[in-house]
Amino acid sequence: MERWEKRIFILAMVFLFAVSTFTVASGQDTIKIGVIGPMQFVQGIGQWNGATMAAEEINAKGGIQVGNKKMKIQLIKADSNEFINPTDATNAMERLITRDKVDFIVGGFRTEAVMPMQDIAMEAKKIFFGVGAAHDELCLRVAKNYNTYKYWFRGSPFNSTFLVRTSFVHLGTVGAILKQSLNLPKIKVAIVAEKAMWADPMIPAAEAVIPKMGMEVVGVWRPSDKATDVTAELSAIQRSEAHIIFTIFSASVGITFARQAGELKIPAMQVGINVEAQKDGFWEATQKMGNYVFTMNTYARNVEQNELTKPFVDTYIKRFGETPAYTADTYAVIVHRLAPAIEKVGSLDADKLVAFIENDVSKGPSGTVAYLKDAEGRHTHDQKWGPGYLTSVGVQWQDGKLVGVWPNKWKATPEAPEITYKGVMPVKIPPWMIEKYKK
Amino acid sequence: MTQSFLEIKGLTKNFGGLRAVNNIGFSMERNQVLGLIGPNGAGKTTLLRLITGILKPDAGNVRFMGKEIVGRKTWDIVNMGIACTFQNMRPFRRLPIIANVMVSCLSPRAMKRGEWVKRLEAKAMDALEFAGISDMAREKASTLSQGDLKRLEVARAVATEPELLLLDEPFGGLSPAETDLMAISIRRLHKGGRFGRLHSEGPAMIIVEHKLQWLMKIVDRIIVLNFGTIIADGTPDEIIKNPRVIEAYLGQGDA
Amino acid sequence: MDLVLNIIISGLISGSVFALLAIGFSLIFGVARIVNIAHTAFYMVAAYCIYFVTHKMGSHPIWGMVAAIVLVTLLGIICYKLFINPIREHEGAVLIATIALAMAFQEIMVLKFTGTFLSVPSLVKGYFAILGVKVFYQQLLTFCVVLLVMAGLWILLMKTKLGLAIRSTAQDREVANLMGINEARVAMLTMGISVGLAALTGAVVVPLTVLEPHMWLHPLIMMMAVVVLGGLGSLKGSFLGAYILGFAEALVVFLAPMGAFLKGSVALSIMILVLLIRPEGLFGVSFEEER
Amino acid sequence: MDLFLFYLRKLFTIIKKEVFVLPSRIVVVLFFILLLLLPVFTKDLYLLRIFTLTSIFAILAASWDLLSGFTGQMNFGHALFFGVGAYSAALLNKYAGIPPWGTIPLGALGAVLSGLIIGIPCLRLRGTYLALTTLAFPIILMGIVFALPDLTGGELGISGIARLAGSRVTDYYITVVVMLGLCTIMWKITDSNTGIIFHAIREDELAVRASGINTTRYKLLAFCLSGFFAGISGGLYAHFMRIAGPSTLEVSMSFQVVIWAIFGGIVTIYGPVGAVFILFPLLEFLRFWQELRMLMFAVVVLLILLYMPDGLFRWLRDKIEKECPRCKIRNVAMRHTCRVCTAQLD
Repeated sequence: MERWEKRIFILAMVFLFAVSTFTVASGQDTIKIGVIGPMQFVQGIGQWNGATMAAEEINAKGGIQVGNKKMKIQLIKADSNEFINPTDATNAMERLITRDKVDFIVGGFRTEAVMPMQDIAMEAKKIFFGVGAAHDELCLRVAKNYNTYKYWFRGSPFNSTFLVRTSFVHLGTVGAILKQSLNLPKIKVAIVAEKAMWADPMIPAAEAVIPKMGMEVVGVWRPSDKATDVTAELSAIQRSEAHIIFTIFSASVGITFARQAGELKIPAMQVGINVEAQKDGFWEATQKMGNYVFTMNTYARNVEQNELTKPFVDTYIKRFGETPAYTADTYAVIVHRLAPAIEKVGSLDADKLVAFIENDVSKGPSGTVAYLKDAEGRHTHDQKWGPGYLTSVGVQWQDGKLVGVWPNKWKATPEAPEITYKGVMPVKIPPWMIEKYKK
Repeated sequence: MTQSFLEIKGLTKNFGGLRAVNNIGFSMERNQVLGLIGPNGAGKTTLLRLITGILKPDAGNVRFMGKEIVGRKTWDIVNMGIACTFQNMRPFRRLPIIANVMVSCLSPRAMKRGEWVKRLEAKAMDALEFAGISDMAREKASTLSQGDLKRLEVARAVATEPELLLLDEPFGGLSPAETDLMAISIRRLHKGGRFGRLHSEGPAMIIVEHKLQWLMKIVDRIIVLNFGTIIADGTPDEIIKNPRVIEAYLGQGDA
Repeated sequence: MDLVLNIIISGLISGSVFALLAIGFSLIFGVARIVNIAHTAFYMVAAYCIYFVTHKMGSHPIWGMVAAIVLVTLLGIICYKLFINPIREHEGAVLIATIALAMAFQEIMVLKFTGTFLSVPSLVKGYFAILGVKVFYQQLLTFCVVLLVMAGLWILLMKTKLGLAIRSTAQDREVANLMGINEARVAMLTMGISVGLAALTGAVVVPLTVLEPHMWLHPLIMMMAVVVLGGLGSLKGSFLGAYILGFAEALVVFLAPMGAFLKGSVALSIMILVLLIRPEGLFGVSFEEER
Repeated sequence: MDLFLFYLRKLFTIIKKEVFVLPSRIVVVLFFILLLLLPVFTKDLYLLRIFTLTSIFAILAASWDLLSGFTGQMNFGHALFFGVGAYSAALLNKYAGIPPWGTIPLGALGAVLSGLIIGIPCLRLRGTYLALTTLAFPIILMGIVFALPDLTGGELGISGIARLAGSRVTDYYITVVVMLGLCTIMWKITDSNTGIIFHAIREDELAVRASGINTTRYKLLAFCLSGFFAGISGGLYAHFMRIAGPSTLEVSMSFQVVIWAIFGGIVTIYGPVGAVFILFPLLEFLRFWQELRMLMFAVVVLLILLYMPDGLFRWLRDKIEKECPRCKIRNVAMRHTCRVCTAQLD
């Protein structure tokens, strides 16, 4: 009995070894795109879904015209496991490049893992579109050392500086609405930011900007990004009598916070960034307590940044049953940036493509993408933000639906044209808040 | 003023509410072999542990060769020349026997004294030889019998070349024949001299033991403890006749 | 004033959660000397079990709780029989077996439910206010369950035959064996009780928080800190240690809001400070002599 | 020329008499040769990368064994040494501009310092208390890392530090040679007199004290030595990955080390090294089955433990070699008599 088991065990090991060593990819008639990300998490699933949709769409048309030959797209999935083990992520990247011999790479999420992944891709001179990590440093590297890092492009979202700017606009918008409809003399803001690097610079910025917007900061709380109980923070916030809770969340604490705040009926609006609230699952995850949470988002159902948005969002929802998250912008990267660039350049040569893409202006479902240069005129391969380019949208949970509410008659500067995306709705104020302040 | 070799004054130790050692004081000379007897729980083992610094006394002091040793670390005390064995044997079970002894040979005191011995193993072998278990040097300590473990304990203590040796029940669990052998070894050790590359200082000894008939043959002075205090102190012959000792050992009814 | 009240309530509640976990962990350590790293993994499995019953099968949360406790306890006993009992004698092996078990559970949950954040409905919805401090009914429930469990465990340990067997095994395994106690069976039953407690914790705590496959790591660390602080194998110590760390966390959050993320580090530092003074924890057995 | 021939002949004799008599020794020699010659056969960057990382972690696992296996000071926070080594190497490189050959030893000294800092409070703790307390240290350090984002980069870590060497092959040779060297040193340490004391401390600390040994000093020495080697592996890791991030301090990192070491068999040094060389590439080979990869890993560990609770390599060694009951010298399992004392082997 024991011997039998042992034999099976050994056989299995040999089999595993054999399979893994002989599964090396074959011939080059396709364009291979590696999709790397945490494939068992929402972010990675979004990246893979977006890329799948892009590949299906392009292959249905017969592929990409490279010179005089049509080449189909072949996607290769790599689970980077980066939330748990960044070492693993770099190995996955190396495997993509040396074993699977991909031509392009999209994906990456956790900045600590993306940086070494970037190094590997750059060393191999492979174009790497980052879809997921927002940190500025990733693009600053391009400016500092162009020759090495020029193969990196930001795919989505735009960098964290712009994320902050947008969320301040949201804060101002909601503040004005509250002030007007509840007749409040001065809006008080509680800042709640998860303890994470990307949120760190946002706090002094918020503390400086909020008084200038005519509001008052009543306190700053920094729960852990994976906190499972924030009732203590919530009690303290309620004591501070804040009208708006300016949230900066990317991790699970966003759900906990929204759920507990909703259940305790804290009389304040949550505005800001709450990545978890961007997902369709948020409603279920908060047990319907996440009502009235306002967050920045890339896409929203029925909101159209331009004519490309609706077809993309609708097809995506039909195909995968959920609203595309920002990591699903792998679609835009492949279909609207990479494929046209390859067709126009007529080759897969990375250097030629880089030279083309960095000067290209392309329209995608989330807006028009142009790549920036820094103050010294160096390429950063970062995306341009602003009216007419990428702006993102503001969304609010209203009774189980994620509704687009911003930009609604938004002027970036006093002279700028007023912007309203098609399909936005008015912001709603939580009833328990109205009850408390409207007397 | 001649300072005594070991001088104990007012030594006291409490375990919770129990007073295990109560204000004990005595002194002994360099050439003595002292027997420490008393009923179970009289505080004999505790006393030894207080001297070696394994336990810290609540009060009192111990002077060894003119130096205060209370408050020093065990290894310090051992390196000053006090070695001890354990009542419930504590060998390094998964190490070969020779390595058990080598640990002692590696102590600073042993290293200093054996500078001319090039190989530690040789010295360790001699210690084992002295204890009579050299033929099993490469066995694991866990394979030894009770008696051999006792010998190992003695070998380990001897290897530090002590001036004062504290033996806690060296005859415990031994057969009469083994006990005879052990008693002879102890006597021989006390005489001092060379055992191969091992040097015996002819240490003074304090021996805790219940097997009085053998103990009487070795020691030249006996201290009797009961309830943590000294109830008698004298030569073996005096002790045997002392009524308080008989009372403590046999109970009042028989006295 | 209500700041103090706030701190007291938060401290009591997070302390209760730690206490529930720590008692189970302490129990199995005391009886079988098993450092069960997978303890909080069982807590996670229980939480997913409730999710499955309520969301996939659409039953009432109470059925989810019952199913979770029963199934997870069974799972615990099976895992013990299959993977831990055969290698009981090898301490190190047991240790990594439990780590591997925890990893395996985590991966199975990732496969079944992906890494998405999920949640389960609370048993009693809503909140009430004491002196202006809002408290969830579910938190109150947690607190009550802790008291009940403590009382139940006390009765079990002090008044029943099994309790006597458990206590004597905890004192000395070999002697208990000689006295005719089936040590292996006692260990298995204790494992069942311990895992059952983990499942119960999952059942009462998780409705307030978020489910994800890595949710076992943070409570694991806090639980270990509690157990070490209180003294290994001492239920009383675990109970007290849990509340000390619970209050420490609450104090950090309320008095240093910018440093709320440091609450874990502060709690662990407290544990180390206590150990510096009392190396055996608050209620542990003293090592002064020897062990 | 004659002298040369003499030494050659001597070397040959040693190989014949000392190496070829025992399969385990042959395996070790083959392992050395294969590792050193690997880049000659393949220039596959992926493979080289994996073996470079494997070597780095092999040092880490062996250093855990040195502390926890030999001295019995169960350390559940070994990631602390690794992280401190990585972070100090990265900081020194980034802010002081010291090249890798300087930062790695200095980082290791930083780890030694951290070994002292945690070693001193831990002296009074033992067994499970020690294990669970040490688990806390890297977490506390992680709190500090997060609290000082300007210096440590918060959860991003310190990036953009110098490469270990110019090319992947050089990286590979540096790490492999360092790994082989350090592991040999560790093995030598455990084989020395100090090693005997380490062993004895694990068995019974009080008895060691009663033998006149300053156990405090030796325990601290063990912490420092282990910290030093782990710190070197941390520094190598930082310079190879070109980033030192909080993931080096995570609990899973500490657990990983424990898994490697116990899987291979503790108190051996070669066991943990071998285990890393099996488990780390195993995780990579399992990549073809991406979804089940970590699960498979856990199951493999569980199953192997079930059959070989003392560790894989001890089990293997006992299968291919026997100890002579008389002279305690190891023999090939096929022999019927001892190769030295010709006693009957059963």
